[in-house]
Amino acid sequence: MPLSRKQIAWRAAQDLGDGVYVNLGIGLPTLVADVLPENREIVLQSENGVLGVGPAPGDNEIDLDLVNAGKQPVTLLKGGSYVHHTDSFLMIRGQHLDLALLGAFEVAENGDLANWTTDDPKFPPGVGGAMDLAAGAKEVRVLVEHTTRDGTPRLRKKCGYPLTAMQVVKRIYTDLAVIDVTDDGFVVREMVDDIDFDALQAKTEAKLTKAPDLKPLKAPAL
Amino acid sequence: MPLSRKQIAWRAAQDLGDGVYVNLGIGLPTLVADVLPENREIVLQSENGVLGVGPAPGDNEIDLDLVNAGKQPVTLLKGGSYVHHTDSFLMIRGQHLDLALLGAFEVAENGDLANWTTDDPKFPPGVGGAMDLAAGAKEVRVLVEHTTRDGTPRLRKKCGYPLTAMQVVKRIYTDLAVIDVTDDGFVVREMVDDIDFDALQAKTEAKLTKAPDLKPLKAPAL
Amino acid sequence: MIDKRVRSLAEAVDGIKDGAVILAAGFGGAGSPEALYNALLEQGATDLTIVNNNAGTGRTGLAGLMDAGRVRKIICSYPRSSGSVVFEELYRANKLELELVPQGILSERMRCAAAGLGGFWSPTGVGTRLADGKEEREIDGRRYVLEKPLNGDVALLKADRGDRWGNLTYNKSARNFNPTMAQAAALSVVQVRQFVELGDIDPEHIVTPGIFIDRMVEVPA
Amino acid sequence: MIDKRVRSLAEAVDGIKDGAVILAAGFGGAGSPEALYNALLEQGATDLTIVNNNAGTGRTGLAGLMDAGRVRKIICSYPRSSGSVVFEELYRANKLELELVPQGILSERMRCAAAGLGGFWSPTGVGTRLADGKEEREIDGRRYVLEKPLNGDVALLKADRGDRWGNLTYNKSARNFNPTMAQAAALSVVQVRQFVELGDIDPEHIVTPGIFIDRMVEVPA
Repeated sequence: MPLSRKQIAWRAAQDLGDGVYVNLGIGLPTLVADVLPENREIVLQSENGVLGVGPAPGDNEIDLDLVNAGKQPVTLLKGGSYVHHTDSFLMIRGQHLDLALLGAFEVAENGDLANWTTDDPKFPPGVGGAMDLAAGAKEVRVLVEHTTRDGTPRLRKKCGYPLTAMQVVKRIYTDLAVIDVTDDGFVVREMVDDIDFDALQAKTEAKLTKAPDLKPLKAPAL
Repeated sequence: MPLSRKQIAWRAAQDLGDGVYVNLGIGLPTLVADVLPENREIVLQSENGVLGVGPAPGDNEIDLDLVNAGKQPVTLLKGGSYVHHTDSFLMIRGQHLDLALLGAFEVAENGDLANWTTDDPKFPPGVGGAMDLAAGAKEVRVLVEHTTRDGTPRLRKKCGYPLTAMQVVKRIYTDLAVIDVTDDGFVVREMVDDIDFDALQAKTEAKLTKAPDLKPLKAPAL
Repeated sequence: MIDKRVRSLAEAVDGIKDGAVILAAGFGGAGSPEALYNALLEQGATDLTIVNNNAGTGRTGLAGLMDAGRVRKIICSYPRSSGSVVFEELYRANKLELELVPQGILSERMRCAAAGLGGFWSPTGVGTRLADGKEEREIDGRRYVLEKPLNGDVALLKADRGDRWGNLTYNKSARNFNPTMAQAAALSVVQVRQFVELGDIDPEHIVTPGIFIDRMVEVPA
Repeated sequence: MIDKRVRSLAEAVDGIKDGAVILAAGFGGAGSPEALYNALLEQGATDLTIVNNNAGTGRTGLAGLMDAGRVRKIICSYPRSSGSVVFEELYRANKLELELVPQGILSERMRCAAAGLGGFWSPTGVGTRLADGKEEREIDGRRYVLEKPLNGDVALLKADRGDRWGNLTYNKSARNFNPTMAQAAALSVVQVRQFVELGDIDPEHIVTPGIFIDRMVEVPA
């Protein structure tokens, strides 16, 4: 069975080592905060100047001066700190974050990322911190559903939507697979049980390669 | 009688209005701190990240972590603050200081300033914050003896020593005169009583113009 | 004596001219000087350029200025958000110019102006539509685009505590754009939750030194 | 668990390689990590490039490294000061390369590296000998020279208090180059006067967040 959005987040979270500094993009990546592995200190950065974002506050603890990039109330972990925007983006652009976990509309087999606009004529585009994060973190990984609702592949030969950054994505977590972006294109590391490789390929525009040690992609019920 | 060094500093200090932010260069300008007008709040900035430098500490108050640009122990005024070097030079370079009072080897009639090296072959040059201050303060004024000890003019048609910055000096306080640097060159605003204008000109390489309201340059015994 | 405190919001925004570039602090509601935005509406300046991360929500504050036709141009990273109805109306009616800037570059361009620099080479946005028309160069094997300083005529800011010299502290993530905007404007105006005596803020804890502030007005939370 | 504390000075400077670029904090004695400099001498790395505002005084600390022939090059703003005897000897004997950088540009170039930028246009030094060989351009009627990022392999730092995440505070003007150098090096090592428990430093008062720090050693004053 395909992973739920929360399970995709869970799978991405498993790869976060103790002590890593991570920025979670808006949308699917935000769910990672709720499924962090226990017994590891993982420092979440929020682009608006919060380092060490903690869990959502209880109703009595809400402080509207303490929000995340999505403007939702958060808390601060012991050991966390506040910086101003310019310093926050110094962290982001200067490769001080070990990892940015981002959402995407499309990822190309060369690692190109498109996640900021679909050129919807009804709405002006917004970019936020997406381009800074994509260009600046030590490593970029993407959490995304393998296809759109109507089945169009999101893992492409080339991105159709406007790019956020070129050749930055190193790993993709989808509801069907964990895929690395290598010099030889997409390499499937893990795959859910109830789909075969050809079926996965059929849902992917770019060519997939099977990793020699291909593993099942499993997640607990969440 | 020519002004003493302390009197030159006193004269420069008289022009500091209430509430100005000022950086004092090393050497003669440093003396300004000791002769500030009373009843004005003048905020001295030190390039090493001290805003609101206070008087020298008493013997029991010395903290070697609180020093000025010359690495002498200082104190901090109430209302003062500490910033790191990069922010300190943001203040300096970004025209946030109303005034830099600097020493000089030479000043040219177009405002060029030479105050960092005499190309002494015995010693490697140092520049410190001189170029940042000269290029970055809202206004640069110079405190300098009118001639060298052997009588060579320091107010020149063109600087002979390597430049610190081009066309930045607006006013010069010497032991003999207060001189503005204008589009028409040096204009004498004040002059000590016991020298006549021709004698002052003889001690100056560039042409001097007499201000219409030329005044006597006087300072109290200090 | 240095005393940057003023007694009213009207005095705080006095003299802001038509055509001014306003650095408008805040990230959502956090650190957003709503009282100053509303006072600026009262004051009447028009043809404004607003620099903010977003483009206002609801019909007050920044959105109120826009709704009253006072804003010619918005420079921001993310105009559309839940409640950005005024922006969307004006944008569709072609009554508002939009300059879209990546969030970190927005902040860095203001810092660049504050630091007296002429521009910087940035890796953000290289190869994307937002780099169109920007000078590009390769430095040590990496591609960069040239970004220009962005300075304001006025910064409108919100802080937590402030003393008469203009020294400021902020509350949590309400810090956001405030310290950099304070440095990047010719006139920096701040609404503070609480005036305190000079010396009450430990010099080690001052986030914005008073040199960057021109006027302060107390607006209790 | 994040714990950047190490137990000895030897551990703090372990692995620093020959040829490393060392960002050496301090302005005179203030904020200068003398214990780390002396530990680096013990450790033995050589062919070093030292970035500091000055060029050492006396025969210990940075001057000790220079005196022992470990330093190939100094990048600083003001090499000569009272007591810079070792520097002067080596310089005259042509045994030390000197790169002279205006003080604010020294700091800004490190910040530039820390911020992931490719360079910046600076008004400092335009038309002077220190701009020789630098690319120049006029922007909006003012002349600027291109300055490049300056990053370090290692930063050696001194702070006042530090917790196990590496969050730091400084004492008065001992702050100086420390926060920027911490950001600009691949490995940032700090001697702190006092280790404190996580949470003991108010998050509003942290000057250097732990993300910029790799190793900390306690060296009581």
